[in-house]
Amino acid sequence: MGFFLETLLGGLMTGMLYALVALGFVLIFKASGVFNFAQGAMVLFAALAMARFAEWLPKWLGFSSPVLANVLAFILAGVVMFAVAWVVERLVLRHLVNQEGATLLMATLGITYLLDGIGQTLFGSDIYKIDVGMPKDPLIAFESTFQGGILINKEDVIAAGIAAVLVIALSLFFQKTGTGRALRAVADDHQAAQSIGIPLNRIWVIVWCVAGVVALVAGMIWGSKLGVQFSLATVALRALPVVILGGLTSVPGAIIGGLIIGVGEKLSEVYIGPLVGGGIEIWFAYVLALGFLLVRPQGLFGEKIIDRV
Amino acid sequence: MHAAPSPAQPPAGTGRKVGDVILDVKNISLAFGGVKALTDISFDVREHEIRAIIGPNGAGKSSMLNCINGVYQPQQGTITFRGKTFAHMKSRQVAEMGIARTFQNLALFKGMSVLDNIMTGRNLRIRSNIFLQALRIGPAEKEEIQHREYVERIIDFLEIQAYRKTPVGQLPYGLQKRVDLARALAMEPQVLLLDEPMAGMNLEEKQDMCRFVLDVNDEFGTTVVLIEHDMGVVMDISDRVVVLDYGKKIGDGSPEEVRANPEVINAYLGTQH
Amino acid sequence: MKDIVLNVNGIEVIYNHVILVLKGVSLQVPDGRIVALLGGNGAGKTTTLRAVSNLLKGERGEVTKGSIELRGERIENLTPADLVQRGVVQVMEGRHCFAHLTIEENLLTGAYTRSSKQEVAANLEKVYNYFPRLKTRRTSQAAYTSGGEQQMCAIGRALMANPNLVLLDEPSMGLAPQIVEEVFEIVKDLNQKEKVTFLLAEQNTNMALKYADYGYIMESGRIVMDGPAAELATNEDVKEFYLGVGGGERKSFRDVKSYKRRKRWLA
Amino acid sequence: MIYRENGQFKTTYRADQQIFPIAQDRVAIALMLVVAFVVVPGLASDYMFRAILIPFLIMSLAALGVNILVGYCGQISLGSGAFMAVGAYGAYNIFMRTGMPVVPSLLLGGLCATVFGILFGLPSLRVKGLYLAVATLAAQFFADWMFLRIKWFTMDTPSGSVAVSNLQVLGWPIESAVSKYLFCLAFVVVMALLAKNLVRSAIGREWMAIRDMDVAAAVIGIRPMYAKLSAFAVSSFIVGVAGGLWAFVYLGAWEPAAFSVDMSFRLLFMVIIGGMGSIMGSFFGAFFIVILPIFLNQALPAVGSLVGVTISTAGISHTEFIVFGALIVWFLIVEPHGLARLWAVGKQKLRLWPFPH
Amino acid sequence: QAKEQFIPVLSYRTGPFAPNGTPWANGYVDYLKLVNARGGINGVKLSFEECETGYDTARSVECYERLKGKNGGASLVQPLSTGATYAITEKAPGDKIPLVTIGYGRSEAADGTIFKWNFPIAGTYWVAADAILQAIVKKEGGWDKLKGKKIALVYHDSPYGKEPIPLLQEREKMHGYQLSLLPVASPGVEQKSTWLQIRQSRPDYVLLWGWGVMNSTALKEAVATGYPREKMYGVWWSGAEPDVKDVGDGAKGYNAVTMQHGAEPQSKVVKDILAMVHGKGQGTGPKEEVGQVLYMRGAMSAMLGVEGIRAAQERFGKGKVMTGEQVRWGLENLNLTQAKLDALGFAGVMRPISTSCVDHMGAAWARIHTWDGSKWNFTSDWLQADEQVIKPLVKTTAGKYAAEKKLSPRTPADCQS
Ligand SMILES: Nc1ncnc2c1ncn2[C@@H]1O[C@H](COP(=O)(O)OP(=O)(O)OP(=O)(O)O)[C@@H](O)[C@H]1O
Ligand SMILES: Nc1ncnc2c1ncn2[C@@H]1O[C@H](COP(=O)(O)OP(=O)(O)OP(=O)(O)O)[C@@H](O)[C@H]1O
Ligand SMILES: [Mg+2]
Ligand SMILES: [Mg+2]
Repeated sequence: MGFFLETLLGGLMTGMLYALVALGFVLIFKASGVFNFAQGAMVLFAALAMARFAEWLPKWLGFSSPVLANVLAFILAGVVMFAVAWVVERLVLRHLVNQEGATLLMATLGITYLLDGIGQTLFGSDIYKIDVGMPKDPLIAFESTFQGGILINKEDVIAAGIAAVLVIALSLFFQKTGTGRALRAVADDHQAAQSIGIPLNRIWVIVWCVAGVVALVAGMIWGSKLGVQFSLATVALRALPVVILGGLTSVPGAIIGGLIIGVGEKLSEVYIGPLVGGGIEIWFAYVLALGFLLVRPQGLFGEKIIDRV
Repeated sequence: MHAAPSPAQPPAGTGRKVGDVILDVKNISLAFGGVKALTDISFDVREHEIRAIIGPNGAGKSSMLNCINGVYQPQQGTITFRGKTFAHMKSRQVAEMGIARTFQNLALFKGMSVLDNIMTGRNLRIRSNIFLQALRIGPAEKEEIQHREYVERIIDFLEIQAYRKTPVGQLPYGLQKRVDLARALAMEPQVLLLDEPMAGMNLEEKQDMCRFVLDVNDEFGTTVVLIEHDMGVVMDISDRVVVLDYGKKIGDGSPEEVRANPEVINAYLGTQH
Repeated sequence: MKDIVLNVNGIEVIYNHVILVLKGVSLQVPDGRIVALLGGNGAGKTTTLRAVSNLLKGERGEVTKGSIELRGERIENLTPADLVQRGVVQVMEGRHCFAHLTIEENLLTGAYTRSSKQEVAANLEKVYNYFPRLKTRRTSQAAYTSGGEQQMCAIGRALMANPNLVLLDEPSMGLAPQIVEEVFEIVKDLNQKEKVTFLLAEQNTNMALKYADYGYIMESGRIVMDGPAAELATNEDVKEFYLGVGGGERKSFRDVKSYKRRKRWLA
Repeated sequence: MIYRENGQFKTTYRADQQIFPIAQDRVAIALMLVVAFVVVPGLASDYMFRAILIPFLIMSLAALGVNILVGYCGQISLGSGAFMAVGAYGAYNIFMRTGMPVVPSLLLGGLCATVFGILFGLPSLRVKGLYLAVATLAAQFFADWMFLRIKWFTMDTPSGSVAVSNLQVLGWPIESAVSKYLFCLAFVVVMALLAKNLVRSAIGREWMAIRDMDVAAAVIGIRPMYAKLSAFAVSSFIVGVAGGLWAFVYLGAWEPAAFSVDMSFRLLFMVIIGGMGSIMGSFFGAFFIVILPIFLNQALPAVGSLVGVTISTAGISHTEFIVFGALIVWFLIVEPHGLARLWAVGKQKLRLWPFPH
Repeated sequence: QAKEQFIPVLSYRTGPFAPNGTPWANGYVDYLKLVNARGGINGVKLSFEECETGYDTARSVECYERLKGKNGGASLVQPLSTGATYAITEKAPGDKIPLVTIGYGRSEAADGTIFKWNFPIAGTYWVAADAILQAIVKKEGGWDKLKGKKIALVYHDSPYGKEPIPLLQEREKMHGYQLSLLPVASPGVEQKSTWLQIRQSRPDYVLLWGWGVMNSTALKEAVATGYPREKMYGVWWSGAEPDVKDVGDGAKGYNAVTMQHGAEPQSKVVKDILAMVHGKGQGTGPKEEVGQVLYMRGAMSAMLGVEGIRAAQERFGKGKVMTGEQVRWGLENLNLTQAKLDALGFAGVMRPISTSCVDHMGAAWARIHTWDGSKWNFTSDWLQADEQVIKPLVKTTAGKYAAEKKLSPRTPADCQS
């Protein structure tokens, strides 16, 4: 029982971390109808920037406080992500107004290559460290109730908290503000949005900025967990079933999807895995998502797919 | 069709003689959540006639066609076609039985050329299997050519020869409507459902379109169900008219009767006509 | 003539780098007037409007020659959003409502450029007044409304921006006759009371000439005729080909036969 | 010769329905075939064959298969890697266990992929668009896992990596670079021809109709189930055969990672950048995604030394990434519908030449 | 022109495995430069060209094809990737290029009678696994103590990760421990469930068979679940600086088996490289990295290849450029005595090695080193993998490969050529 709870909890935490990455996908999709293949690359790029700035800034400016270094690095990395957003809009999106999803997806692939190339050139391709003072040691709770207690990963708890805050804030933003509504309009029909005066350029810069910041937060948390190196980008692939399960257009969906996928994959690996030789969690996550889709083809909270004649 | 030559020829022109009831819609109700699109609608369509459905926007005209087509499944009521009664229809079955339609908002296959779009209308009649098609030998090729000939006649008839190979997405709206009609005609339907075929056309083009509809009706005896907002057209070419309003039927009869019906005037026509 | 709001000067438009659609179109829209752009399918009306509102780019079209001026200012390089800021709004052909947004959200998005809350609320009320049907369907997603309802939504959405020049592309398409009349009444209303200028592409020549002050007739990418609406309405060709009243009586659609007619201006 | 079709009047529909109705096209294709079958084998180097042409041909074939599903039928698939894997391992098992000759082994391997494809295509009846991508990704990860974990498929090799050798067709060994090239080329040409026939036949129109507007397609009597599953079947067959070729002819020995999700993504990208719904586009796409990076990798140092800088190996790779990414974006901006469309527009311009419009 | 011996360098300095691939490549290239600085092999200078593979098999094959014929033909190739090794194994015999895989690749390739062109010199994964078990046995105090013990293998879910399994299972049968297998999907960024399982079953030892990010993630998860690092043993691809660097103190006590060498900042060869290569401003990577574990692996790999060429020259003519076939002979008749090693600067770094036609591995020695929070220290004596166990395993597996490919083992006569 204790172990079950532990697995469950572990799954929930992992799920929240996935949700953080999933959020980036949802944001951009919801606001421009673009499936942003570059999300993983953005996470990596942001994390690289932050890790390296935290390393370089004390040297450049001659101070030694790690807190200050981290804060400054975060801000600077944020600025870098803003710059990325601006450049992406200027050089790519602006020229692809009103194009189909596949074309835009492809464009984000181009962006992925650019970010990978530029990121590694600027920041190096070694393994780097983000140390924002996340606690690494485990917390054993309920030792009296269960034998061996329940292990809780403090780092994960904090990360999950941050993810939850972000998600709530962004959901409110989308549902309650005029800009949120405009973003949804853009996703539906670029041209009509333009025709009523929604400045696509500005909107896109905003969204990519927000997505950049989300990527930065995700990069910071995942980076402090895993170390900052190229494979960080692959967490995007783990977050994909989350996005889909929650619904491509739903911010809260990212969280719920994350929790379901997180729990599902951990439980399956721990309880079914040993029977079949293990290593099933990835495909299990996808199959789980697929199972939900068969019931609700637009994901749990996604907007209904409209086809009318 | 101006004396089109023979093989794979549609049933010979029978002239216009309104026959028995071919399509009978009984007590259809359809709701989407709270919205009642159709409430207890009944009407019938006779063979070879031109039957118009009119009514204000959102009255449920398109929804009615969608029910007949199997796109929507009415909660209540039955549809009888050629003596067979259905609670709801399946799209494929409907097509096989010979009901074709055009769409209000254009539902052409945007990525395909005009010719290919119309050719899809012939797909029901393709007999050769996937392997023959891959090899394109013998029967498959012959079949393809036969259907092509048929389609070409429709193209001639609707006067869209010049656009044969153009992707439909690039055509102006009015021509797209024509292609939509062509695709439906390619199915050699017995009943043709037309959803606002003349929207977005100027007078001349409307006249052309009317001529097409009348010719189809005359020469092949195709039964036509027509939704249209242009009262001139409706009054001139239809035999009988159903009037819907807010999902309810408020009138049914000859154009003259309907035009005189005060409820219809009030709900739809306004004072102008 | 009064001040010219919009001056289109000999523009050429090419789609996809190869398809030449407009072959030198010039037209003027005077302030506070209603100008109608008439012509058959594929004449290039929509393209002209797109060129003005700068929506060509998304269709991979571009203006290759000529100039477009709004109150004397060249606007070829402005974004559509800039134009809305300057009060120019286009109602696109074929509705283009935001499918996933409700009718009311659609309308509110139309007021994106308006910041005053009261103004937006008043505008919303105004649109609901013009189109009561929209009010009853306000909470339904636009994709699930009927064709006509979507058309009203699109027009209403444009009005939410408080425009001073509206480019209307086939407003009457798919609307019931009663509503068509209402729409034109609204146009007249706005024009007279709020001094909104209209450039209107229409197939319904009858209506258009009845309400417009001036008309242009397009055929395959060129303006072939223009003049005050009243004059056009009495022109024999226009009467025959666009109004269907050539030779006195209105012809029945049943009787029109398929002889090939030839328009005199094409000669 | 100038590219014009003036004076070429079609008097029969048969003539108008040829694969290449324009005479110049026919000549060009015939020339290309001659070049591919006769000239290239005489000219190209071993490296050209083994590292460029063979992978290019095989990936073109795979991209063509994916194009049928994604480009023609509109079903987004990220499981192509899995279909390739099933084709490869299927062919491997048949080849090793039954001792069947190579060609039927590969075709049967393709058939295995067909079955697998249909199975994972079933969700497409309900799930659409990007959401469908997840179903196909499930296939991808499941196949990865299956070939790692189920020993039977790998004939109990301890590491799970397998190899084939002694390939021959009717006694001719497929060992030399040229023979491997011709072997692949034959497959590609035949399959491309069959695929082209399919897409311009009734079934192809059904796929496109489903892609463009499935409700309308249903109304004119197209069965979505048949259309979608047949697209999955045909596509995964071709992709499976390509997988077999990739494993047998190009790699020789392989592990499941050879058909990882990366491969799926790359194939999808080939289709999009090449041109969705275009057979020719598949070749362009494969060229772009397979060959361009290799070319950049070799050209950049040369360019660097021209301007007098030597770039480190890592630097070259990074630059390769940047240039490649920039090229993708640039091509999309020039022509969002892919290289095939760019090609078509180019041809159209040529047709009008010397007039601009 | 023809006086240069060409060595292609397949490396990866970008992508997910760059942190591990880069130091290896730097060591490899630096050593080749050192050989040239020392005057080449009996006067024959080495030339080399790098090709980036990104650790991708298809790209590796392309690099192989691109470089194999350049500059008079490749002498030998070392791809540093198990996937590429498998693919090139099928091509090398045809191209007559020896495939040298120092510490990776297929374990059964040690059998030179069947794998004529493969050279897993100085140790295969079976050696590594056996050495780890021996280290554990030393700690426990005898093989019999293993009975009933639980050993978990956390491995990269790929042929590479699966390589040690046959040996571990063989030993399991012999000694009665319980082996549990825990695969981690590539690249290994998410291992929570693996470590939850470890926390539940509390194995006595955890063997780690990872590469790249998987290693550091495993260590971090071990920290997070409180599994003692002292009880973790990594393969030699899981025991270098990049694997522990960002775990820092958390990795203290973690052990890994070494390919003989560890981090060797004090060795002569490192000093030579610093003086003769870096000192001349021709160093490939940063100075600090010279002498680190993966750097040394690269240097040692290069050295073994170069010595193969040297051995070939001794038979086929000193001062001449060797063909691939000749190099193959050299690699097969390598006899690195202590004296030779000392002269090369590898004193203390490794033990003598001698290969033969039958035995392409030449040595089965290893040591354990342990991370102390800032550097790797040797914590065991030399361990030798048990021939009795490995030999039969090699024989049967290689035999099976031969049967599948319809190869007949080389005859003694063939061995002479
Ligand atoms: N995106 C496009 N790409 C290529 N050609 C186009 C495109 N849009 C329009 N065209 C072509 O431009 C010409 C003019 O089209 P336009 O839509 O402007 O006509 P219109 O007068 O508005 O017609 P309608 O009354 O049918 O709406 C047509 O021949 C059409 O085929
Ligand atoms: N799929 C659906 N979901 C929800 N409501 C729907 C759906 N389809 C139609 N409706 C509603 O049903 C009503 C009738 O719609 P319908 O399209 O049949 O009208 P119509 O008579 O064709 O109008 P128009 O002349 O404007 O085309 C409308 O109010 C519409 O909003
Ligand atoms: Mg309707
Ligand atoms: Mg138009």
